[in-house]
Amino acid sequence: MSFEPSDKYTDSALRIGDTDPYPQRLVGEFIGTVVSNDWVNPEYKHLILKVHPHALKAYAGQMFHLLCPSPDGAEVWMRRPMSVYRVDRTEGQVEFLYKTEGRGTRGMAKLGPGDDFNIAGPLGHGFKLEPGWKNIVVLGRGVGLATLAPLSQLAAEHGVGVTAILSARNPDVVMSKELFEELGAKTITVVDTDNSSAVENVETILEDLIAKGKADAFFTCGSNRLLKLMQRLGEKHHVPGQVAMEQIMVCGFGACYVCMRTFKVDGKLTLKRVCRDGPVFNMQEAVGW
Amino acid sequence: MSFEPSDKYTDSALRIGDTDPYPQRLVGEFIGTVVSNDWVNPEYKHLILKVHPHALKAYAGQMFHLLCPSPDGAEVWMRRPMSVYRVDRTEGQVEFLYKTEGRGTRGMAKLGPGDDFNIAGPLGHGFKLEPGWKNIVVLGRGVGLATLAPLSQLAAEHGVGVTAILSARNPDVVMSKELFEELGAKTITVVDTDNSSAVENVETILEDLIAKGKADAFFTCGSNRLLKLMQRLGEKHHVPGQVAMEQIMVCGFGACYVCMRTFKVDGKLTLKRVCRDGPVFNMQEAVGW
Amino acid sequence: MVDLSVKIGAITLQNPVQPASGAFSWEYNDVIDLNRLGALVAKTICREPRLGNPTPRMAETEAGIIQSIGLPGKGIEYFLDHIVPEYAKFKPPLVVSVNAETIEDFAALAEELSVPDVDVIEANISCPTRNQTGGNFAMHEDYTRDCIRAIRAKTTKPLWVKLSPNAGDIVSIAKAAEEAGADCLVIANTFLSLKIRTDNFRPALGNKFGGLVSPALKPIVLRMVYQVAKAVKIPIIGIGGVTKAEDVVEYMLAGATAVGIGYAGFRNPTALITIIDDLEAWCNERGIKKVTELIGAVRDDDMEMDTLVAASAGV
Amino acid sequence: MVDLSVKIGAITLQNPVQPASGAFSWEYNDVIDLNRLGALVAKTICREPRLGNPTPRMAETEAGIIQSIGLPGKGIEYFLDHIVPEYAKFKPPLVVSVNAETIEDFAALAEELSVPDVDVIEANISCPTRNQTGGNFAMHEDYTRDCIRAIRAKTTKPLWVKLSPNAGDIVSIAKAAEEAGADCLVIANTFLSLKIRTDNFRPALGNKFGGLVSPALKPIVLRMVYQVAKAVKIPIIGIGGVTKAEDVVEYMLAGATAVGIGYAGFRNPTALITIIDDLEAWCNERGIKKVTELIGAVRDDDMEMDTLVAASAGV
Ligand SMILES: Cc1cc2nc3c(=O)[nH]c(=O)nc-3n(C[C@H](O)[C@H](O)[C@H](O)COP(=O)(O)OP(=O)(O)OC[C@H]3O[C@@H](n4cnc5c(N)ncnc54)[C@H](O)[C@@H]3O)c2cc1C
Ligand SMILES: Cc1cc2nc3c(=O)[nH]c(=O)nc-3n(C[C@H](O)[C@H](O)[C@H](O)COP(=O)(O)OP(=O)(O)OC[C@H]3O[C@@H](n4cnc5c(N)ncnc54)[C@H](O)[C@@H]3O)c2cc1C
Ligand SMILES: Cc1cc2nc3c(=O)[nH]c(=O)nc-3n(C[C@H](O)[C@H](O)[C@H](O)COP(=O)(O)O)c2cc1C
Ligand SMILES: Cc1cc2nc3c(=O)[nH]c(=O)nc-3n(C[C@H](O)[C@H](O)[C@H](O)COP(=O)(O)O)c2cc1C
Ligand code: FES
Ligand code: FES
Repeated sequence: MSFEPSDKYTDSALRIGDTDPYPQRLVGEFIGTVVSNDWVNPEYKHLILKVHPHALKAYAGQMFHLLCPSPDGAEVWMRRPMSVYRVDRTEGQVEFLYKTEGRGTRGMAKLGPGDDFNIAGPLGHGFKLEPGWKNIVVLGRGVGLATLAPLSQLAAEHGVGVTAILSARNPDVVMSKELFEELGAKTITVVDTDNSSAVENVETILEDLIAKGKADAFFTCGSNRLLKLMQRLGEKHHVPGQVAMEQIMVCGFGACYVCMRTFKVDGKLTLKRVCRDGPVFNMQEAVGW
Repeated sequence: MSFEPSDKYTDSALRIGDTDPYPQRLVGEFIGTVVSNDWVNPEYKHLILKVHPHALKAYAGQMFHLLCPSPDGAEVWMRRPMSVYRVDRTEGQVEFLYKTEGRGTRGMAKLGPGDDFNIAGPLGHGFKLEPGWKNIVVLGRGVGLATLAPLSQLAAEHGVGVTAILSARNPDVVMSKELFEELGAKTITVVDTDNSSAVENVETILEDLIAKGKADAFFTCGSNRLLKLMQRLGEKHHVPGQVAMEQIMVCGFGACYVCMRTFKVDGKLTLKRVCRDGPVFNMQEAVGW
Repeated sequence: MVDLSVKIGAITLQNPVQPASGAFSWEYNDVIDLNRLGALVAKTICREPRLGNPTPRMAETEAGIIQSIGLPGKGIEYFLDHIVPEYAKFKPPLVVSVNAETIEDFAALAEELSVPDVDVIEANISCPTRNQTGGNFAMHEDYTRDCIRAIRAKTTKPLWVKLSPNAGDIVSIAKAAEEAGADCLVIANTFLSLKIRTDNFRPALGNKFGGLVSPALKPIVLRMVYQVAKAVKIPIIGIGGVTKAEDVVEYMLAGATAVGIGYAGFRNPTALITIIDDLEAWCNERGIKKVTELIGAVRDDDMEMDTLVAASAGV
Repeated sequence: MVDLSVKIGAITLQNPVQPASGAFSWEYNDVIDLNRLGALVAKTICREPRLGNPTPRMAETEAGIIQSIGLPGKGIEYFLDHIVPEYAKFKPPLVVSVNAETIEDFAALAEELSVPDVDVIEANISCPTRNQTGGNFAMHEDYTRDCIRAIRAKTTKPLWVKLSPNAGDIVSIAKAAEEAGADCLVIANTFLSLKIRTDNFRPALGNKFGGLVSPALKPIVLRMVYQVAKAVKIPIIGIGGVTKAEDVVEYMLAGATAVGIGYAGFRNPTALITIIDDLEAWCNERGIKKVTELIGAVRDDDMEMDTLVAASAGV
């Protein structure tokens, strides 16, 4: 009889309740338990995961690297990066809002309550609120809103006012509106269907917010068009800004140099690692895509 | 946006209700639906699969080649051969009795009612009852009984009497007794716990059956010790016999020459393909293992 | 309607999908309609009857199998008398794979196999399980040239040459084969491999070494096909890890004219038929009228080579 | 208690598990205790600052990934001033991987890197993404010999040489490296590969070719380690597809003294720690007191070579 070696990939991931043999770690590999994983619209799902308390250090703009289950019997070979959508410290939960795209996210979409889910993180540098900022403007579209959403939480904790401009194809697929409003943010929805999402209209809205003193800083993610707009207005009116970037990743730790993006630093083009130097960057340095 | 090719392995397998584009085929690739998959004892499970009617051509001693699901997230790369345990033509079902061993059978053990299961077959040459045989003796142990069990069905259909000697470690893990008895076979259970399964005792039983004219042919599977015994007695008393053999397989169709076993044909040692020249062979030709 | 036919020299295949040698026999007609295949490819035949290698001949690995069969068979006489007639019942061209220890015997065998019912001679000069160093003549440019030249001199049948992925410089070997008169290159055979059992410290295969077969290897073989296609004029058949229609497309984009399939047919005995059907559907969806449009159609001539520019493009 | 320590020349590793170059940095201390590793292995360093290859630098394949990074880095000065001190904070020996275009520069770089905090120089003569033919010096026996000899002349640090799995005859290349003064062979780097997207007919990587990384490849690399171990006297580090403790055992049985790990650490950032723990448990269960007992302990000397006898044995 043949001896069958342990055929599962090994992991020392922390489960809820585990004592951590390396408590000084900043980043963990965690096996959480799925609480729920529901559709919020035909393309996006919202996953709530109960996790080891160390995972709750995550803050807005940081990401986790997710070991997605298989959608089809064949393995998914690489982790997938995903912004933390919300951290619920009382319930011990982290949440993700994600679009089902390729194999990884389709596998993730199959997770159900009670399932294990292996996530590594929190990784990278998230959004930072500078002292003195009283009102910020958040502008996002599509999946970018998943990344920006926890800014509402961060801002609420710091007593900073938020105006969130949510752009979407149509009113049915606007996301995170409730989450922003629940935490006291003012939201403005712009959609393609009535053309309100056009750059010119968003520009008017932004100019208005700047004029009203509601824009001490800009935050964006998910649309190159909107990034360019904010960069232009930010430069014009000296509004500092932060942008969360995306790139294909392997390690998530800054080691592999796979996740490079181009930035302009001191007038010179250079590469930075999205996973470790970001994913949140100085908005004016971003070259866009 | 990247185009994601169909990421599931293709198959033209026949589902229940499909019309077959190649109806003259002898062997099919089928996607059946699991009806049940229950433990019969701590090591063995019994799987009932509803299948396309073409799969019901299977008879005793033939096998299917099973595409086992993953037990652990990583793929199972090769099919696993398994004897058909029972064919229920009225219900349109084939059944398997299997021992959970390695990754393939452990994956199989995870199947639940309603799941798809891809099987190819029926493959190989099964047991044959010669005209003139009135009473046969079936002797098996362990997983070999899964292979021998449908002989009860075949014999019943041909009005042939069966004495089934079922060998097991202890009375609790004797299998197929009910199935044999249901179809009119006489069963004799021999177990290790009271030493009744010892070769000497089984030999006495066999000699007795021969003497009583109950042994027109011998059938065995699953134990080399018992094979040798039947070969010896068969030679002595001129009782013809058939043995079902096992070997690791790849194709199941006779093409790859992976599943070779040694046989003695006309006094000369030679190799035969278990999948296509067998799995059932002339008992006297088998060299054993 | 898509025209799926491709030409390999004088031979026309009704579609670019064929089985790989050793992973197929006429007995598959039990499960699929062999008349739908691009070609029929027989198991490699040697002159003398051979038992082949000690069992176990297959072991599962992390992602695939290693196998070492050792070219068993009943010898050329039986082959010509009993096996060729079985294949002759079907319409697609019959490709006969051949292997021998010496160049002389290779050529002589090819000659003897050049009977009317045989359409193509495939010289398997790359069986990794015939010796322990990773294959035969296809490991060396000069041996390849000599062997193919000798065969070429003895047969007028189309001559396909199966190369080894274990060779370091497959482009030079491919060029040597072309120069020596090959009509087509079959890329590639299996990767010489080893598995050791950690329970009993023994090699998992009776023959110790075996050839690795796995869809995981497709990117390596695809690279070889791409490199060779840029260097030779004769057609190429890509073999390695094809499991779906998109893989056929990928090999053709890289420069292959057709593909051979082993593993996928083991996994799904009806796979070749599905792949042919899917390939037709794939072409249809994209308005591709002739599958030959795909051959070498990879868009590699306008790649962004500036790293800073590339890293400012979308994901 | 199991003694997990192994010796590679003058260097003692507390256990045979180390990261692979390019798949690791001191930044992993965020997630695992680096002091538990057998060695720390820095990303390959070149003399000048380099941006590396155009993105995308990674694409998933059927079973694994292809990647083409292009050895980006901030150059040797920054490396010595800022990165070596980061590694120096930890106890395990520091292995510094180095690459250069010319033999002269290779040797000069190795010399400059021979500072006290660097314990080992690893000559990465096998990066498949630096040119399009499958690697550098490690594709050729003579280049390997010349390069290693030149480096050997310029440094007294232990010199490890990373070989290429794309070479056809890795045994000769390994022997050349040994002859030229290598203290250890690292087998192997990645497999030169290609993926073409079937949606836009373009190579999936910005650099076109990339190195395939996959647990599926372990049997190929294991075969190379086994063959080389029979041919050289210096220790070998096996790299390729290690994802669990049994893989470490398998490489050691084949003749490796230690292993390097890339992919598994990407998949599970804590994998190296689990593998070390599991390896100890595995040895404990089997009463293995010193892990070095496993080195080369494959039972390959009493294999059944008679096919008829073998095929009458149990499954
Ligand atoms: C820092 C960061 C935060 C992110 N946060 C979220 C989030 O909160 N919600 C969400 O839905 N998505 C988020 N993404 C994008 C997410 O990582 C990708 O959608 C996911 O990896 C796609 O995996 P897949 O297997 O489903 O698709 P694949 O089949 O791998 O690819 C499908 C498409 O997604 C693109 N893609 C693949 N990987 C990435 C990637 N790493 N980044 C961006 N695009 C990619 C591909 O180019 C392709 O167009 C984030 C990405 C990054 C880098
Ligand atoms: C014609 C035939 C009929 C069979 N009928 C049955 C049956 O009805 N019920 C049943 O439980 N089993 C049957 N088997 C055995 C069954 O195929 C194996 O138990 C199964 O393949 C093991 O797969 P695994 O992945 O669970 O184990 P693995 O991890 O692959 O192996 C576990 C053990 O099983 C042995 N094994 C692996 N493959 C085979 C094989 N093809 N044949 C025999 N032993 C093997 C291995 O050597 C090892 O000792 C039959 C085998 C053959 C050839
Ligand atoms: C069991 C088995 C037997 C094989 N026998 C032969 C052979 O006789 N001649 C040959 O040229 N190739 C042989 N091969 C190699 C295949 O033809 C093919 O090159 C290889 O399987 C890779 O293709 P795949 O990835 O589609 O399986 C064999 C492969 C397998 C798996
Ligand atoms: C993203 C990435 C970057 C790599 N960079 C290097 C490198 O800089 N130098 C090197 O010698 N090998 C490099 N390699 C190869 C690895 O060191 C290792 O040989 C390979 O990944 C195989 O091991 P694995 O199967 O455990 O991943 C790299 C591999 C990957 C995946
Ligand atoms: S993903 Fe590895 S450096 Fe960013
Ligand atoms: S399994 Fe292929 S010949 Fe029997």
